[in-house]
Amino acid sequence: MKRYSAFAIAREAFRHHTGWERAWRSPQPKAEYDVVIVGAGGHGLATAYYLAKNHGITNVAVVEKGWLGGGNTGRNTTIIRSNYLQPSSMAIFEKSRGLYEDLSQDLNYNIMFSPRGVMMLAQTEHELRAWKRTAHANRIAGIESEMVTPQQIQEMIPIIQTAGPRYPVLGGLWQARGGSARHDAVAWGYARAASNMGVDIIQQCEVIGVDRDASGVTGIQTTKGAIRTKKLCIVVAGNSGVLADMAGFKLPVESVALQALVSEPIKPALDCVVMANTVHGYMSQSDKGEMVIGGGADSFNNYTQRGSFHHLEETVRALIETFPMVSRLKMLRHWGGIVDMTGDRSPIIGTTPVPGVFINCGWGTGGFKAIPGSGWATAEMLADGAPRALAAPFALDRFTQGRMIDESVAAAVAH
Amino acid sequence: MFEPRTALQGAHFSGDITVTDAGLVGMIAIRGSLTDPALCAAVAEVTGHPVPATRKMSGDATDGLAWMSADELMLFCAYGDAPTVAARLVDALGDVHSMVSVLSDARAVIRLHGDVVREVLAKGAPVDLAPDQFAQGDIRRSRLGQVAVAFWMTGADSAELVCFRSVAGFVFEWLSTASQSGSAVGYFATPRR
Amino acid sequence: MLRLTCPVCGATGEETEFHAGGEAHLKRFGPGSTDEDFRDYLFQRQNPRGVHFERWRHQYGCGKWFHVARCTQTLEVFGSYTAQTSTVPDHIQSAIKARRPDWEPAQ
Amino acid sequence: MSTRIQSGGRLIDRSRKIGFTFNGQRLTGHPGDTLASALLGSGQVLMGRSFKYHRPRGPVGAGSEEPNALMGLGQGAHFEPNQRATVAELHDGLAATSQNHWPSLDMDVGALNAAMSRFFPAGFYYKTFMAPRSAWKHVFEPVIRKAAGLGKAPTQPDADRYEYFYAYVDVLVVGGGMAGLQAALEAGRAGARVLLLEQTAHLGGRLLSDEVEIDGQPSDIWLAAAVAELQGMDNVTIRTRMMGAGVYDHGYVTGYERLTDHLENATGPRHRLWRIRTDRIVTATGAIERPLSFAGNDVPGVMLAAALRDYVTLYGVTPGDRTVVVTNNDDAYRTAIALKLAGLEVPVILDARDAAIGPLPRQARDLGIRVEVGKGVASVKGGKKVEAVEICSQAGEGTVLETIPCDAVAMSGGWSPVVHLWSHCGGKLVWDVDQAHFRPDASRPPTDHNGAGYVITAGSASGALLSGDAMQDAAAAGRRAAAEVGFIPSEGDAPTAMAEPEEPVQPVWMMPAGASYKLRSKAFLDFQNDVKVSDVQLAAQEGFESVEHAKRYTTLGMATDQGKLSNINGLAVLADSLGTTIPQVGTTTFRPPYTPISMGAIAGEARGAIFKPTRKSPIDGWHDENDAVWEPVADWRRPYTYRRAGETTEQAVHREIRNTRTNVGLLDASTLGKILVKGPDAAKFLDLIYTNMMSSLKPGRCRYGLMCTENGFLFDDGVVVRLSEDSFLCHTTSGGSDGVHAWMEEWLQTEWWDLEVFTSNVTEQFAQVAVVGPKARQLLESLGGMDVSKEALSFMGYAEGELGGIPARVFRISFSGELSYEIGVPASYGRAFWDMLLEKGAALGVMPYGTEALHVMRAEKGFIMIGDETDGTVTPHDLALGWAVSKKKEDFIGKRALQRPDMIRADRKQLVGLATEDPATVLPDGAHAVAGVNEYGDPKTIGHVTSTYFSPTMERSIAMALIDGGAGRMGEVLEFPVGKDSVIRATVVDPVFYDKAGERQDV
Ligand SMILES: Cc1cc2nc3c(=O)[nH]c(=O)nc-3n(C[C@H](O)[C@H](O)[C@H](O)COP(=O)(O)OP(=O)(O)OC[C@H]3O[C@@H](n4cnc5c(N)ncnc54)[C@H](O)[C@@H]3O)c2cc1C
Ligand SMILES: NC(=O)c1ccc[n+]([C@@H]2O[C@H](COP(=O)([O-])OP(=O)(O)OC[C@H]3O[C@@H](n4cnc5c(N)ncnc54)[C@H](O)[C@@H]3O)[C@@H](O)[C@H]2O)c1
Ligand SMILES: Cc1cc2nc3c(=O)[nH]c(=O)nc-3n(C[C@H](O)[C@H](O)[C@H](O)COP(=O)(O)O)c2cc1C
Ligand SMILES: [Zn+2]
Repeated sequence: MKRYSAFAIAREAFRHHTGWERAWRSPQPKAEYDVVIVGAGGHGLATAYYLAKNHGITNVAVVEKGWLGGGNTGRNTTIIRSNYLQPSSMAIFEKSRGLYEDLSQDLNYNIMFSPRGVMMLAQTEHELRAWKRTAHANRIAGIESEMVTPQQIQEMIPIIQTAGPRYPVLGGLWQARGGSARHDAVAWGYARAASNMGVDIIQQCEVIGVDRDASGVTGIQTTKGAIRTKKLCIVVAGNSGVLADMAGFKLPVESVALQALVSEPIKPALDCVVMANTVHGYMSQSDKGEMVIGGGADSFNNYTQRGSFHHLEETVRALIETFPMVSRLKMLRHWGGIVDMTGDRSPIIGTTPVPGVFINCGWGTGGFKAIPGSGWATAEMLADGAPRALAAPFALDRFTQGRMIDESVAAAVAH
Repeated sequence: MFEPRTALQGAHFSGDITVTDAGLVGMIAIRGSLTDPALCAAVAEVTGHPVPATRKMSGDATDGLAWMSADELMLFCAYGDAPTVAARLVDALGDVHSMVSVLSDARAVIRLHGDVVREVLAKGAPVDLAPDQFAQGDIRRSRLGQVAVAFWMTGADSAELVCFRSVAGFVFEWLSTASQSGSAVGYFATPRR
Repeated sequence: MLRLTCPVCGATGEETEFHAGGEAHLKRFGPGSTDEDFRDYLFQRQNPRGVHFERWRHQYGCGKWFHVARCTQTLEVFGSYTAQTSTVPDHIQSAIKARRPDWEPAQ
Repeated sequence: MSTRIQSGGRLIDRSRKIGFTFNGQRLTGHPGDTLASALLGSGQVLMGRSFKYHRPRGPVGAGSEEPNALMGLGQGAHFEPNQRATVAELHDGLAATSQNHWPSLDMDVGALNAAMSRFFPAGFYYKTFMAPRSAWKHVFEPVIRKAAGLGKAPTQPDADRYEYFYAYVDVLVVGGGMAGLQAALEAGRAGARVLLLEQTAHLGGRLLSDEVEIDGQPSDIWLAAAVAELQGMDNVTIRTRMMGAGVYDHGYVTGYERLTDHLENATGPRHRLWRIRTDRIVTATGAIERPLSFAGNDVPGVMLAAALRDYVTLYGVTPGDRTVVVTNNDDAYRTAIALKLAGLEVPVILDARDAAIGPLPRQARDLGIRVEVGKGVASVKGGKKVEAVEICSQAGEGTVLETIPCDAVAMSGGWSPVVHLWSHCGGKLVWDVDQAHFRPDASRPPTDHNGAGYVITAGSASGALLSGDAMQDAAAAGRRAAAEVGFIPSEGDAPTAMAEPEEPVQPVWMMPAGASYKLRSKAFLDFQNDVKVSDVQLAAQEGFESVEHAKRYTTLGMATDQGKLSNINGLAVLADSLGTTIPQVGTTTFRPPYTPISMGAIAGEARGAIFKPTRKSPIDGWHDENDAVWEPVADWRRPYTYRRAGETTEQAVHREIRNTRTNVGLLDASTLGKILVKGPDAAKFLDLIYTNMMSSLKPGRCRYGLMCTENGFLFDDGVVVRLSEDSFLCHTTSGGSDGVHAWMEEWLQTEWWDLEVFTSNVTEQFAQVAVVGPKARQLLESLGGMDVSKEALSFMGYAEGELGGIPARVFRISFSGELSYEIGVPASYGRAFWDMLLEKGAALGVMPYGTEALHVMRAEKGFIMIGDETDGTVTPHDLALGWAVSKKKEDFIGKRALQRPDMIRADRKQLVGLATEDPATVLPDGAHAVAGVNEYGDPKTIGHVTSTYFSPTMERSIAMALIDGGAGRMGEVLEFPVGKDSVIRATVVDPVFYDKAGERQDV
């Protein structure tokens, strides 16, 4: 694989860019792999990458029904932060955020990780106390995050209205090294690097059945034929329930549509990510200039990648209340993704009732930020056959034991 | 000096339509099986209104009986009469499994008047308000903007609306905004008087 | 933006008048049940891509809960019926069969 | 030169002039002009700069598909960026500014990007700017951000108002061209309720520019009659300036109505967002002309052929005097003919096809226009405006055969039906080989709640491009829609429409076919985002084979026009690069809105005072008049404290507490939830709802109760009063009342429907006042009325009667540890009762207190607060409330959950009190205790502070915390690191700090 660099661009510029290679190979599936990963979203691709890089396991296929990165990884609002509350969440999200810091260099692909800071507004006394609690937990876990005053917020974010009549801003939890990254580039960067190390990424190949015998999984059926494997990892976000059904077990997961929208692009006006949980408004400005806005989730099961319009109304109202200038922007496009919500709104990484089948799902509305960390932890699990410290708390059995990892304690949502 | 007050304290707005606090209104929620003849008889006897059919209403907020749900009615009467009427209902219902609660103070009633009454409601309620779809005698429980309301037509160009007391101010403000002069939609044919 | 018909008051209204309540016909497991049965009752959902039986409440209307058979893939509604039923009524099953001949009720 | 011509201009009123400004310069136009036509009429073709390369651009279209002519309109609180000059209607005083340039439109430093464009191919940024790591954030990204972004951000809050409107119809027709009008006529005549939307100010669509013959007469006559007939039907409504913005599931459509944008001084809402529910939608949205991909196709003065014709016909303006027409179809000849008839020069028509033999080419030739077949444009010369066109053979590689000086180019690459609304909700497309476009596949429509197709296309939106076909198709669509919603449509003949027959289009995706890299890298597909043919080819070369990958890699179709002009051309290039077919490649996903709509309209009326409902207690007015510091509690607003002049908030709270503990305090507790539960099974039901036993409660008595979720976690609490054998009043938290009521109804309706129980949420029926403090009884007695003595009304007792002439329900319960009465009176008497208490209590030192004093006082007593001590993961046992969890009951909600392994762990977090070593030090909210190291190598947290205050009563800090195995740690000293190198040490103590024996409340 030829390295990307400014020099390479200059060289290519003089030969009409004819020398650029394919970013990833498009192989036909082999008959058998050591590991098959279903789902070429961020989590599946990162898992493949770290399997190859950290564990030397390269006889790996990532099987994708559509185009790689076309699931939630390609349709999310790209908020990256690690200031969670529960120790197990802090551990995996901070691991992930740390990996994001160097990911462009690691992958030799500019994923545009931009630590422009994430501001989580507190607009009720209750929320203020919750953020303070989180800030303490973060500091102890070595995560840089701090409480800031309304005055500081107003200075950092000139377009914000901190003294709104209904929900004045009482403070904020600020994670300076949170931010965003280019969503597509994360998928593409991992795909390119994994492909380069020998991982087969097989697109337009839908898994339609899971083969098993008494000892466990033996392979999968796909629209491109059967593939044998003894280790199958399901990483399909909103479709987890469907795949689990094929494999013969159930998950504590429901699939619902979560929406997002973008405004038309404007010159820079917002320099960080702002989350206003009380009113449900999430906004950042991309490098292209559009305001990237996270909307609400439907409360009914839905596989359509469309959501109900009223969630957008609620979101936009909240944003206008928080940033009055938004009223005179225009909505360019809105869309939905199918997110997998678990019983405690925390993810699942672990073994399943079917030997050889592993699961990584339940990232719901907040798993983009977790892609590197989750890939790292899932690769460990696949290599060892059992989860290590990062993944262990997220095992499936917590739902039987009542060991909830409930982040909604601190925030209504987990973008 | 210590007089009862409505939430809106007589507020009035005049724009494309008029929006007016209806003042103190007696309201009694009656819960029970509406298919139970004993209940129907007792209610009819005490209130003077037959039990209305699904999503129908007899009378209006001065004296009326409205269908609220499969097992719930709302009786409108004079504010001062509510406690005694409720007591009479309890008596008349006797052993019938039912519940009578006075809610006169828990709700606010607002009167709307003007050519574009239907349009003003249609700015906030996801309901087909065309005259042939929603006529006098119909009642609809729905939402107006972000809050729960029930409303009914009292004439070609007038309606009444009931909402929770705590949001009466919000609803009033909402209705006044929606009927600011110059915001008529011109969608429903002007009612003939 | 769904439109649903409440079988209790007969009103057809838009989604915002209603409140979604998840999978219908769950069998409640209480004291004395196994940890697994209890987990299934509390968390494990059918979550099918296809015909789904679910609970809704006519929140802004008559206030009543009811059940809906709906396809999660096309959002098509096969019918609504009262909440006081523990199994899918026959007429709903046939309505589904009429439009989805391959459909079989879950075990 | 671009100018106003003498003839034409059916939409403008030449008798009047109106003034407007462009970049501060005063210009004039006519009523009826768009901003774009007025600018063209004023000699201004250059209207903006492109996104990436900052290339100079003029309008390429005349309608909503426009990618180039974007402007900031209005000023101050009325300013809005990125508006299309081609649809902005001119009004007196309109202020327009062009965008994305510095220092000026003519002189833009950013245009350097264009010169460097060879270094900025598609996706270049993914390949560079990686070293050093910090340079991205601090150097490269800021530069990129500044260069991107198009228009300026508005700086002021919006001065306008917006609203919604709900409409219900049988048939919605989108588009007011010939097809839409005919479809509406058919559905309307059949009796259906019809609503027709037209995004522009005028009905007629392309008929306005291209008159055809309908039933043997000029189409204007038909148009006037059709409109008149529709307007005469009671069941039909026509709205202009209203766009069908999005089609959603189950027949839901958003309509975007612009009410005042075209007016100088307007009152009323600016935009109205219609939410239309319909059974059938007829999309008669027309077709959009495609550009041709040749080098320099973006130079100002190059336009779509039909757009150029529109400017001449509708507005009497032209971008130039000498226009070269380049086409692959017959329709563009109409432009040449129109120009010629208007007295303008058309030096040549370049027709890429092998022959041009239809009546339109013949007419053009007859007018003396030179027609060159098999020819195309090699390159357009010029920078800020067209100077010449280099002609080449279409089949070749671009060898220049001739250079023709000109100042405008009209291009046509064929027409694509507007399929957006059809596709929003899943309607599928087929590739029409003959017409070289995607059109709706009528056999695969989007389906509604009944599983039936609910969108029907009409006219050119169906792909019926010729007038005759379009009319037939539209009539059929209108009839089908009417029939499908239950009306009987007419069966008679539809009108016949006739225009000149046209020879088939011949697809041309690259001009010339064998264009060199140099030409391909100057042939623009997506004008706004500067995506060129070479970019799409590069994407394919690099493996971005899926059309969705190619889109995202190149940004093709992602600009504010969403690829209305570029998508099909881009697909064709991609297909060609991949050696496959266009239908194989397929389209990207069509998403609403059709064109961008204002955020203001999406938010509707909900702003300012009516942004969200604020629930107000019946006593709210008094609080407001008496300096309440407000706190939002769920949707309520409650006084946090009443701050007097010169006081800090904390001083106010402490004053309120001290007064309550020594004299008497008043709390407006009206917001507390109150739910009546009545029926023969009421007690049985409450035994299931609460963790405690409620059936054993005696009438007239009160009991504190807890509610768990089925998952075993505490979610609400409150005092339950047994009013009579079969009726109970359940108090809930302020935020919980609606939820708890819904919760009860849910269980009653969906699980235990055999129980005979009714519930009623009577929260708002009562104003509730807590009269608290040693002098509480004295105060109540001074009102006169019912007996509130210890004997008549003992602690945890309940009685009904009258106080001061007002009917009252009195509960002797205490959340502060003091002698306390909670009194409910009908809400309408709430303010009167409060005023009475203040008046009579003045001598006793009565003083209202707010929620914060309430919180501190309950913490002094070790009472938990839902939301502070609970967070959705806490069980009653964790809070040492096991006494309130019945062991006798067979079942209650949450009982089974509490038996799971994790719930009975001995080292769960448990509630304790904390006494800091230094009594003046108050632990910060949410501080964590640490001990040892956890599995990740970080300090192990063993719990956190849930409530923490300085207690004015105890004159020291107090706190409660949830600590791992806390119950077993009494007396232990815990460490709370609260900042860098700063640790607070606190001893684990009993959480009840004040009056442990409970003597003060039971007097
Ligand atoms: C609107 C929206 C906003 C969001 N905002 C944020 C945010 O701001 N921050 C954040 O951290 N997270 C956010 N998220 C969540 C985040 O996007 C997801 O958690 C994350 O992308 C999940 O990645 P994934 O790789 O698990 O799943 P996906 O990216 O969805 O990948 C799963 C893949 O599996 C494939 N697949 C499914 N079924 C099959 C099959 N049978 N055979 C083969 N392949 C199959 C799919 O096609 C898909 O490509 C948001 C999500 C949405 C929808
Ligand atoms: N010869 C050709 O190549 C060619 C191509 C296209 C059209 N035509 C001619 O045009 C006429 C077709 O009539 P038609 O009615 O199908 O198309 P039309 O273009 O005349 O009318 C479509 C109308 O729909 C409106 N519209 C589009 N999208 C909308 C939306 N989202 N919301 C609201 N309004 C919207 C447009 O503003 C326009 O007025 C015929 O005369 C036909 O011959 C010819
Ligand atoms: C962070 C982010 C920014 C986006 N910016 C744009 C944009 O500028 N223009 C655009 O057309 N779409 C934009 N999109 C939306 C995509 O075009 C697309 O709608 C989304 O990825 C979902 O895919 P789908 O619509 O093809 O289903 C953006 C999406 C994301 C996640
Ligand atoms: Zn109903």
